[in-house]
Amino acid sequence: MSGVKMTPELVAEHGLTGDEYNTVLSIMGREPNITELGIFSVMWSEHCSYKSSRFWLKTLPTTGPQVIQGPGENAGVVDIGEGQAAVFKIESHNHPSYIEPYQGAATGVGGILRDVFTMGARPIANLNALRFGDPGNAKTRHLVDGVVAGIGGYGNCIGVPTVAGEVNFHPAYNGNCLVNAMTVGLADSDNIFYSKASGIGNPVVYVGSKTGRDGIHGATMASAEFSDQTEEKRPTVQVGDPFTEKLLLEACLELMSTDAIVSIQDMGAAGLTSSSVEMADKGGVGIRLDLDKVPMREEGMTPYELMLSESQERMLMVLKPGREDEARAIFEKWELDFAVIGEVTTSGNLELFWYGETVGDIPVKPLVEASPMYERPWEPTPAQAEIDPDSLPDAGKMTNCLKDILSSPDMCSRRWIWEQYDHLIRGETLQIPGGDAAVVRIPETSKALATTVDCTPRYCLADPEQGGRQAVAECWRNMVATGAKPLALTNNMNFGNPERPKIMGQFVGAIKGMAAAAKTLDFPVVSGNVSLYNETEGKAILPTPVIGGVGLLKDHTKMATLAFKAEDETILLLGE
Amino acid sequence: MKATVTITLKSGVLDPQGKAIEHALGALGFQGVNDVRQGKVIEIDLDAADPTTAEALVKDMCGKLLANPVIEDYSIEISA
Amino acid sequence: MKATVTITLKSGVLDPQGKAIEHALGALGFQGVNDVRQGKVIEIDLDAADPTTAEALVKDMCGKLLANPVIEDYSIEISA
Amino acid sequence: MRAAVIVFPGTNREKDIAEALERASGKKAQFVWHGDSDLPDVDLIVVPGGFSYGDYLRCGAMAGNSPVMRAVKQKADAGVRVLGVCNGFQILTETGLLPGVLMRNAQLKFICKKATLTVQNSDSDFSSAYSEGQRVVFPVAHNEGNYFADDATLDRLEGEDRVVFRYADADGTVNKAGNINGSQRNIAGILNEKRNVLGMMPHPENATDPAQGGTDGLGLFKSLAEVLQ
Ligand SMILES: Nc1ncnc2c1ncn2[C@@H]1O[C@H](COP(=O)(O)OP(=O)(O)O)[C@@H](O)[C@H]1O
Repeated sequence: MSGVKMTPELVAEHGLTGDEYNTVLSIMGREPNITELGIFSVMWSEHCSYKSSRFWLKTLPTTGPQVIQGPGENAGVVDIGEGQAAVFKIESHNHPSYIEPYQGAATGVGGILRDVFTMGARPIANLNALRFGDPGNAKTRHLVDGVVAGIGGYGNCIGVPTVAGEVNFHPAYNGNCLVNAMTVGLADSDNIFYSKASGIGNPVVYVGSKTGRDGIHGATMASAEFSDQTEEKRPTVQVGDPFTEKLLLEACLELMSTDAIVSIQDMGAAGLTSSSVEMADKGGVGIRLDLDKVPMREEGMTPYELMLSESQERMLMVLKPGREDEARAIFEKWELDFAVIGEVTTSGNLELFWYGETVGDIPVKPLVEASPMYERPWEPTPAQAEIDPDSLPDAGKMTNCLKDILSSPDMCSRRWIWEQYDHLIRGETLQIPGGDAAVVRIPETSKALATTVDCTPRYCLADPEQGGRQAVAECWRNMVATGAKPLALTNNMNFGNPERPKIMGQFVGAIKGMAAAAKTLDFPVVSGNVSLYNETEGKAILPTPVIGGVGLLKDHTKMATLAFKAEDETILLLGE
Repeated sequence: MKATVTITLKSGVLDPQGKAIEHALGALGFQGVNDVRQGKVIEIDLDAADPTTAEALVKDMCGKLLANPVIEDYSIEISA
Repeated sequence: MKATVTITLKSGVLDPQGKAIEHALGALGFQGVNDVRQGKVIEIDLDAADPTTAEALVKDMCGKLLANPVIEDYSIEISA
Repeated sequence: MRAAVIVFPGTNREKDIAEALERASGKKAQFVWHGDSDLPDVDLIVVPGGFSYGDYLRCGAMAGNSPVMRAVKQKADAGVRVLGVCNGFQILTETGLLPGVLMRNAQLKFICKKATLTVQNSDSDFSSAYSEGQRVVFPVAHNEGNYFADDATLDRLEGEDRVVFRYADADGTVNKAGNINGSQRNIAGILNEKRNVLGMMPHPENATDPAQGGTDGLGLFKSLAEVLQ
């Protein structure tokens, strides 16, 4: 391995530019080896470093008296009173879902669930926001079928109700569907878990499934534009195992009810690399990993593969000293792998060993801090000409228009989809899909949470700023319509190639609109995800900034519902 | 003509079902089981002039519908 | 030793998955497909003194876990 | 009523059923982890819904052949009441406590919705609070709920009055339109010969609280609480 020669081609294959590679050289003071190159590549990918979006994300309002944890952790946390907190985030799994719809969508759900229960929360609701191409295409039908089955397959099995979502169709998504999954969890506000590693000499522990050669380079794939060769290249897509994740969920929550954990981080995209680097960076410490101790699924795996694997259903933890046996007993009861694979050090470096031999040594702080941030050039989206109503073709009779609207793929009933999701499990679902926002009761209290995901991409295309605003406002209204007070939002920014000023302009516009609306409504952003390069052969998707919201009903018996209740009641129209 | 298509997960791809079966066999007291993988078998009764035509046809079906090359391998057997 | 267990639905038991595949093949323009049935294949890598012992062992596994006799038939193949 | 709820790896509706039992009887049920050696001395054993062992291989196959289910079988033979819901029903058929098998839904999709059923038979410890022919609404949430058995078995089930619930249309008529998953003769729930074991696909436990949009399921748990007080 150490013998692999660094060449410009190899560097380019790892998605690093010449400038970026020069920074690597200056950080390392030498040529990196292949494992180290892989780590830089993953950490500096768009997916992990947010290099195109970070500058703009900083402009979002993220604070408020209700916010316990804003962006920067696995999920956002808001106070919901009586010592309880709601923990939530949204995440995209767009590219994998296009290649293998069932598994791509399933592992998307698995990933966001882990983000939430890593924080100490029990997941109580799942949501999903989906965008597909022309419904007339056979490919679209195949994707819809697979994605819906995958979301249901994972959520139903793990036992978290899928209570809300949205679906749109547009030819702009023909070559690039969007699968955004959101999870809401419930935690005690004094028992939230963070990723900051601390305590020199504390054991670093690996739990969950074994590591295989899954999705090596998935994180870089999520940051690269699709071409017609992508389907040829057939990158490995991970297979989800919701059964193991259910065990992992229960085992983690069981261990979290003791005080043995110092910090914990899920291994999502970029697995062991991003989890160990983030934990070390947040704690300002070093981490030593003995990679030969990682539970492996296959023979002959290399340090490079172990650091880059995206195998699912895994977690990394730092435990308090001497608590290993107690933790091991819990994970073994749940029939999961448990291995002490390293320790927290003073070195400030990520030190990797393979049977005692050093196979990687990277200073953590520069690896994180020197990660590229680009203020990419952008062009504002030109204002659309106003449409003259007389220029429109005669739509004919009102009733025909109504029929057209009701039967259009974007407006018709979504029952076919949500009946494939178990939306009732846990017995707390007070408003099922089909209404404004879903409402889920908090056990043993009079409280309930309202939650919804919203975006109207065609508005965002016409005017990204208004579209961003509108998405926030719609999300807010949907919750208010149930009687909830909106607390905070999470967002999933799905856009095309940010290296094109036009696309970057859409992104900037949407952020501006979102920020303005969130500020005005006192509706801060506590978590989110950015998915760029959603293009096929130079054709971008519609700008799609999906907003997920969570609101609180203090007394669920006062909840409002959609349906007209009785004859002769007055109908009021509110608003402008 | 009868075609039997056997579809298995590519080696290296996680097979949660196989693992679970392996585990359950162990729990039932079966020893010496080193590995279990689960796949699908699809039997197709079809009209075709000869085995070669049948095989080509079924191969096309695999590429278009029956298997996903990203995670699955397949093999085809034709019998009369 | 490697055992391949093929589990199929008993004839007479309705196979909606097979029917759905048949239908989808038709929709893709494949002609002459008379019938499709879907089953499972389970590959077991196991230690056994000889093929006969292996077969007996796997038969026992089928009886105890792998197949449900109410609706399924199975066949076993042993290879080295 | 002393009730035990068995929890397998992958079980996920144990909370729902325990709450329903408490709502009907005022008593808390006890959770029993599948690996625990002894079953507690109880009047009712519940095998709840979920995805035991991920539903891998066949739903309920691995749990059905597990040591704890052998113990449950012994208890059932000794007359203890056993209720299996959804995955629990699948497990009971795999264990051999109930005849038949639950196959993949005819439409090949997971289905979660409120289903209308008719109570075929109120002459059991599980259904005495209902009246015969009563129309009830219970949610269903399953992928493999399509009940299958050979004709002789079906005839016997009917002849011995062992079908407790059938799927029906919204008006409570047992017909093809109301058969949500393709089950033979619209069967949604059946008893064993000794009538102390009930397996059913729908989830009465998710219809036991007005906030869940209905309380039709309460009757089942009240029936049990009544005989087992
Ligand atoms: N659009 C956004 N708005 C606000 N916060 C964001 C956004 N995108 C990402 N974040 C935050 O950046 C951090 C890293 O996100 P991500 O890489 O998706 O996490 P992970 O890898 O753990 O899934 C998270 O704290 C997330 O909430």
